[in-house]
Amino acid sequence: MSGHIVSVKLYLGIFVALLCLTALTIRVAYIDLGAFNTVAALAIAVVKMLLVVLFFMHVKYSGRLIQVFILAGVLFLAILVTFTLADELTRHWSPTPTGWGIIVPLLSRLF
Amino acid sequence: MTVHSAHPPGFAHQFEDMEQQREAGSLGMWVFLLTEIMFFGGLFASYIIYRALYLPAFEIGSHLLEVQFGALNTAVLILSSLTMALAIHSAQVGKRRAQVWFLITTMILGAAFLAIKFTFEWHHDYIEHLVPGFGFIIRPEWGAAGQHVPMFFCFYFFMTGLHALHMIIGIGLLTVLTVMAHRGRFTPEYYAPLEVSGLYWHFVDIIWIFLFPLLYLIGGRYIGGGH
Amino acid sequence: MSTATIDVHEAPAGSHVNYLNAKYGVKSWLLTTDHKRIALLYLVSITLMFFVGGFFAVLMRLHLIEPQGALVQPETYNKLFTMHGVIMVFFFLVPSIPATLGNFLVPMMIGARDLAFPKLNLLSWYIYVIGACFTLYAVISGGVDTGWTFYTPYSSSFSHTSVIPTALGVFITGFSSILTGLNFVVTIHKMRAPGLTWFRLPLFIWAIYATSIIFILGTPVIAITLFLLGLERLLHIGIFDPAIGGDPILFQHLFWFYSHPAVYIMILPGMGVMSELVTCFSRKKIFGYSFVAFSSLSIAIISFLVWGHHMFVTGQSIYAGLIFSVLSFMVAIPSAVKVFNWTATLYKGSISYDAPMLYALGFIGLFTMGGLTGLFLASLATDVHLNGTYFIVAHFHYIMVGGAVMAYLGGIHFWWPKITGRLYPDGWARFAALVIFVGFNLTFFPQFMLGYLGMPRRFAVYPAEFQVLNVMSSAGASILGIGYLIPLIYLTWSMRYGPAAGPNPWGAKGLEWTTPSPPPTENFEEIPVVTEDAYDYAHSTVTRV
Amino acid sequence: MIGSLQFGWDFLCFAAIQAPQLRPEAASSIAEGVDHLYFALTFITLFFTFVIFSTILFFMVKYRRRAENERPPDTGEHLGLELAWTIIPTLICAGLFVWASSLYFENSRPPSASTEIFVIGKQWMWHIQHPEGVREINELHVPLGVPVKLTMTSEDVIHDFYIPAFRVKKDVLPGRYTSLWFQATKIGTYHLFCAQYCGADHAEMLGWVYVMSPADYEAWLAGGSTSQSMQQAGEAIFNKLGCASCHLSDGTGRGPSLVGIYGKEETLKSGDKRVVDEAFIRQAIVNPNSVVLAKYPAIMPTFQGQVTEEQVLQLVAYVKSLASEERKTDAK
Repeated sequence: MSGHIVSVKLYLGIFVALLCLTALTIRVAYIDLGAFNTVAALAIAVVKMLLVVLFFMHVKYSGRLIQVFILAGVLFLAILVTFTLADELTRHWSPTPTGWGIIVPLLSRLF
Repeated sequence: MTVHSAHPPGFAHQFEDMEQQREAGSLGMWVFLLTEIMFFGGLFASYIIYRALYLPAFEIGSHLLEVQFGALNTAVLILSSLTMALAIHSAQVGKRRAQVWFLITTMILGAAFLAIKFTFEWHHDYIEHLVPGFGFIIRPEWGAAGQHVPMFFCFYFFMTGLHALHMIIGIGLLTVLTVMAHRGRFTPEYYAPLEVSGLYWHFVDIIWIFLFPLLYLIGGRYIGGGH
Repeated sequence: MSTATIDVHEAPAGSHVNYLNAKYGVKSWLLTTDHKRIALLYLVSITLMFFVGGFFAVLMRLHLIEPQGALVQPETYNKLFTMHGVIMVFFFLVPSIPATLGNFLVPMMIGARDLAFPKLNLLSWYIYVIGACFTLYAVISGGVDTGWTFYTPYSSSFSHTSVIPTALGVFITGFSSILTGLNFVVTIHKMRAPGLTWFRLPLFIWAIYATSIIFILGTPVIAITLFLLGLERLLHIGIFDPAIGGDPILFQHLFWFYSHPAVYIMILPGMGVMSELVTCFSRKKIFGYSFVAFSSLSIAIISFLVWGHHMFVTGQSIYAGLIFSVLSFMVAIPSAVKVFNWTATLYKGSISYDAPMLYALGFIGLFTMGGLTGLFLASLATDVHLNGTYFIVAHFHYIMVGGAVMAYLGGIHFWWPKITGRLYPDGWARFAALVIFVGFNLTFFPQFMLGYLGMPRRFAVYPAEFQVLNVMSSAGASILGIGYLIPLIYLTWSMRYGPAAGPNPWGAKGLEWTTPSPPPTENFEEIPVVTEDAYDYAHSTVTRV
Repeated sequence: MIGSLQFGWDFLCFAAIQAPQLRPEAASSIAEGVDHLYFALTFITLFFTFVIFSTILFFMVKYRRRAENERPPDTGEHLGLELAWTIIPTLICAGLFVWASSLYFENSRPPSASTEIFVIGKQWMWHIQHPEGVREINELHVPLGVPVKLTMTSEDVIHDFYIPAFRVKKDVLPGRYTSLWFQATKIGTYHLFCAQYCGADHAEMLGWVYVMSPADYEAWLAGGSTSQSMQQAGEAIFNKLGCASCHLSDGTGRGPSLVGIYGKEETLKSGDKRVVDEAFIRQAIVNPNSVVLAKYPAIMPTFQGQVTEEQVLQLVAYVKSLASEERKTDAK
């Protein structure tokens, strides 16, 4: 993986792309997209992260093992966020149905 | 005792060959970066939760930060990532002087990032009484959401502070590397320490890539604000 | 019972150059990068912490003999159970098997000369010692009384005891287990001997690999949580402070996100040791190798999804409670699969009752009880009644003391000839196993009853009707305390006077048994090439030698 | 064999000493259901422990090592067995989960017509307030057979209101309301514990729950209520703090009319709908910005720090009383 030598031209190209994306994310922030502002900002950040990871950190040329490890890290962070958020946001849901007929309406409410 | 065949310098006895040692080194650093992801992850998760609970207060707090310094810092860090990558590249092709210069530039850019962060942003916030625990004043014009604005600034200082701490560790690492590079320690066959520190530096840059939009650009900066 | 025939064709232990006598002097031990010596450094420091924590436990049980408390003031009792919890969990159980047996055996079992990063391994031990010093300083400087869970807002703004030194100690020691986990993952991935594919690895390596995954993904989260707790205590402002809208439940979420996988850090290596012991002493290949191996991994992964069952009664949302309850039931399945597979391994075997095997059988019995009582706490309705009572104390002691400590002792006895080159007195070892089993049951079985009757945990004084059960539990605790002292005595005795052990006193399979005992510093003359499957007793000619 | 002897001896000596006390008193409507689930789980635990123990004993005796050079044959893998002991425990767990969760769901929803009692946990004591104005410390008098709903909050750290005989328990959190309900089915006196560690005298934070027949309860209530009811106290604070200036009863004020608002489902500015319960009212008083109604501007100042927890409870009781007045007028 590290044996692979990346050309300087590619590095400069990635560098310029990252600067443009930074400018883009600021520019987008000045347009009122309501809730989509956050989605846009995060999407641009993810793209920038992928550029740095794949090219500057040579993950594009390294084996699948490291790629699996990175995905595992992100997945377990997602677990922490989603489960904690699931609790915080649904605390005020009152348990409406009772008795055996509980699981079906419950699942419909969840999905 | 097995006789060591003529291995290049820096070969550790417990490995079979250089290739195994290099792969182990980079896998080890990636596993360490995994722990860093979870370390920052705890903070990011709490941030996301409180942002979901107190969005108006977070928007007020975010608007109090100057975007231009945040943007400048992002550009500085991306440039330092480039110079770090070029330093590794010059080690791969064996240009010693280029290595040293690129490493020094990366360190200067890191120091510039910290200078902008501490003097223009943190000091400015201190004067404006925005540092929770050190004379934070809730301003009446924030309205009802003012009660939770200190929460935003808790996150602002915890996250940027932890990131700055990692920057300082990174700069320390780079000084050691510059000395080693100056002595010509890194050859096209053996440059693992340089490469591993490069991974760490790029990771610190990625953390800032996520910090910048999350802290500075909440709900958009247009005149009307995010309400 | 066949007597172990030891024909000493090998020179007596210690005469040929091995890792113990290769170098002498304190510097050779304190600056060693040999994974075997670091394992012994850990063994000494962990045993010390075990007896410090155990001493607090004995004081607690003596105090609880009388309803109004027989020994100390309530404040002191609160410090006792806190320090017992902190020291036992973070300084004994989490590092116990991975740092001692894991450090010693992982390179030898996979046919490597040392771990991937030996200097990092030594650094991990120093980080552990520095963390331990901070926590022992906290003990001396008046103790801490927040419970090992450090729940805010009590720990952040209401407790006036030395919370910060303890939190700092645990924070630092967390990095020791992170670096150990990192070392193991890289070593197991990159440094296996030629021919040693993943499915020929001993199951102890699978278990240590699964534990390392939890080390890497879980420990940083408690590091950041305790870091935030320290900040909140110092600056009186923080994200858990209800005054500025902070949510103490969020602290519990972040704390249990690590601490539940941490209980699997404690039990998974024990399961790995069990697979080694059961196969060796019934001289049979493990039943369902791939099932046992994958159940280790699935336990490691599902353990990250279940932490909410610690918070069913904290006003957690009912729907989140449902999700956590389903997943908590699911995490019990791989453990059940393992127990069934061990039992099936004994079928048609040739079982010998050496001391390690007694610890193994005790483990299976007690771990089954511990695991099944976990179902009471995974089901929402009964958890409402049992949460925060002695039922929970009994449940996790059955898993940690009945499971992890029994497996730890079984492992220490099984590999003791390899580590020290000496045999311990087998009679005494079997007697100690029996005493520990009896003492343990008498201590913790009555606590299930106490829990169901509703006696809350962490109570310095309790209503009189619970006294009989508490006295039984305290009686059991004294037997257990003596039971743990016996191995300390005869094992240290055996280091000096025990008969020399051959390279393979149990006739076990595995690369570590192909080296002389104690092994040379670089483990193998030539890196072995592995051709046969793990535990292939049926076709091998290995005998007790 | 050691294990089973040990268990036997353990059980015998325990049963001998404590024969009557094997099971805590069941004094609430849900206690029977929880106990049935508990006994089912106990049976499963003992059954599986016994199965595994006896199998191991049998194998240990039958296949003990008779000669040193024995080479037992390899018994290989058996997929059917593996699937069996994976699927069967999964089914058992699924069954237990559905049983436990539906029981938990039923127990978590208080019947609508339950009497309200307010509880404030403070470091090492329980303040209990009945709407009629009676205040108690570490004691709770409840009528027999009437569902009782407790609305609880804490003034400092996390406590936990636990009555073993009723099989109910709920954490009491600072800065939030948590609620718990039960319906007593047996007259008597029962323990009240704090089940979440809360400091030095956590073990002293005990109390007693007195279940009385409805007649005795009324008599006790009448005798005890010297001070004004919570409702009147709430009204006094409502006027003193100037809430009436915005929240006019005819709805023409800058704030919403509070008459009949309790129990209604309101849509917030953020779009989601929430039922106005005690927690909603408390949040509106302490952190108004998080529960701004759709049609009203976010101008209500926060009263955090100006009102104690007790006064907030009184305001909640007053706002709820507005609702019942309106329903009374409809009923006429």
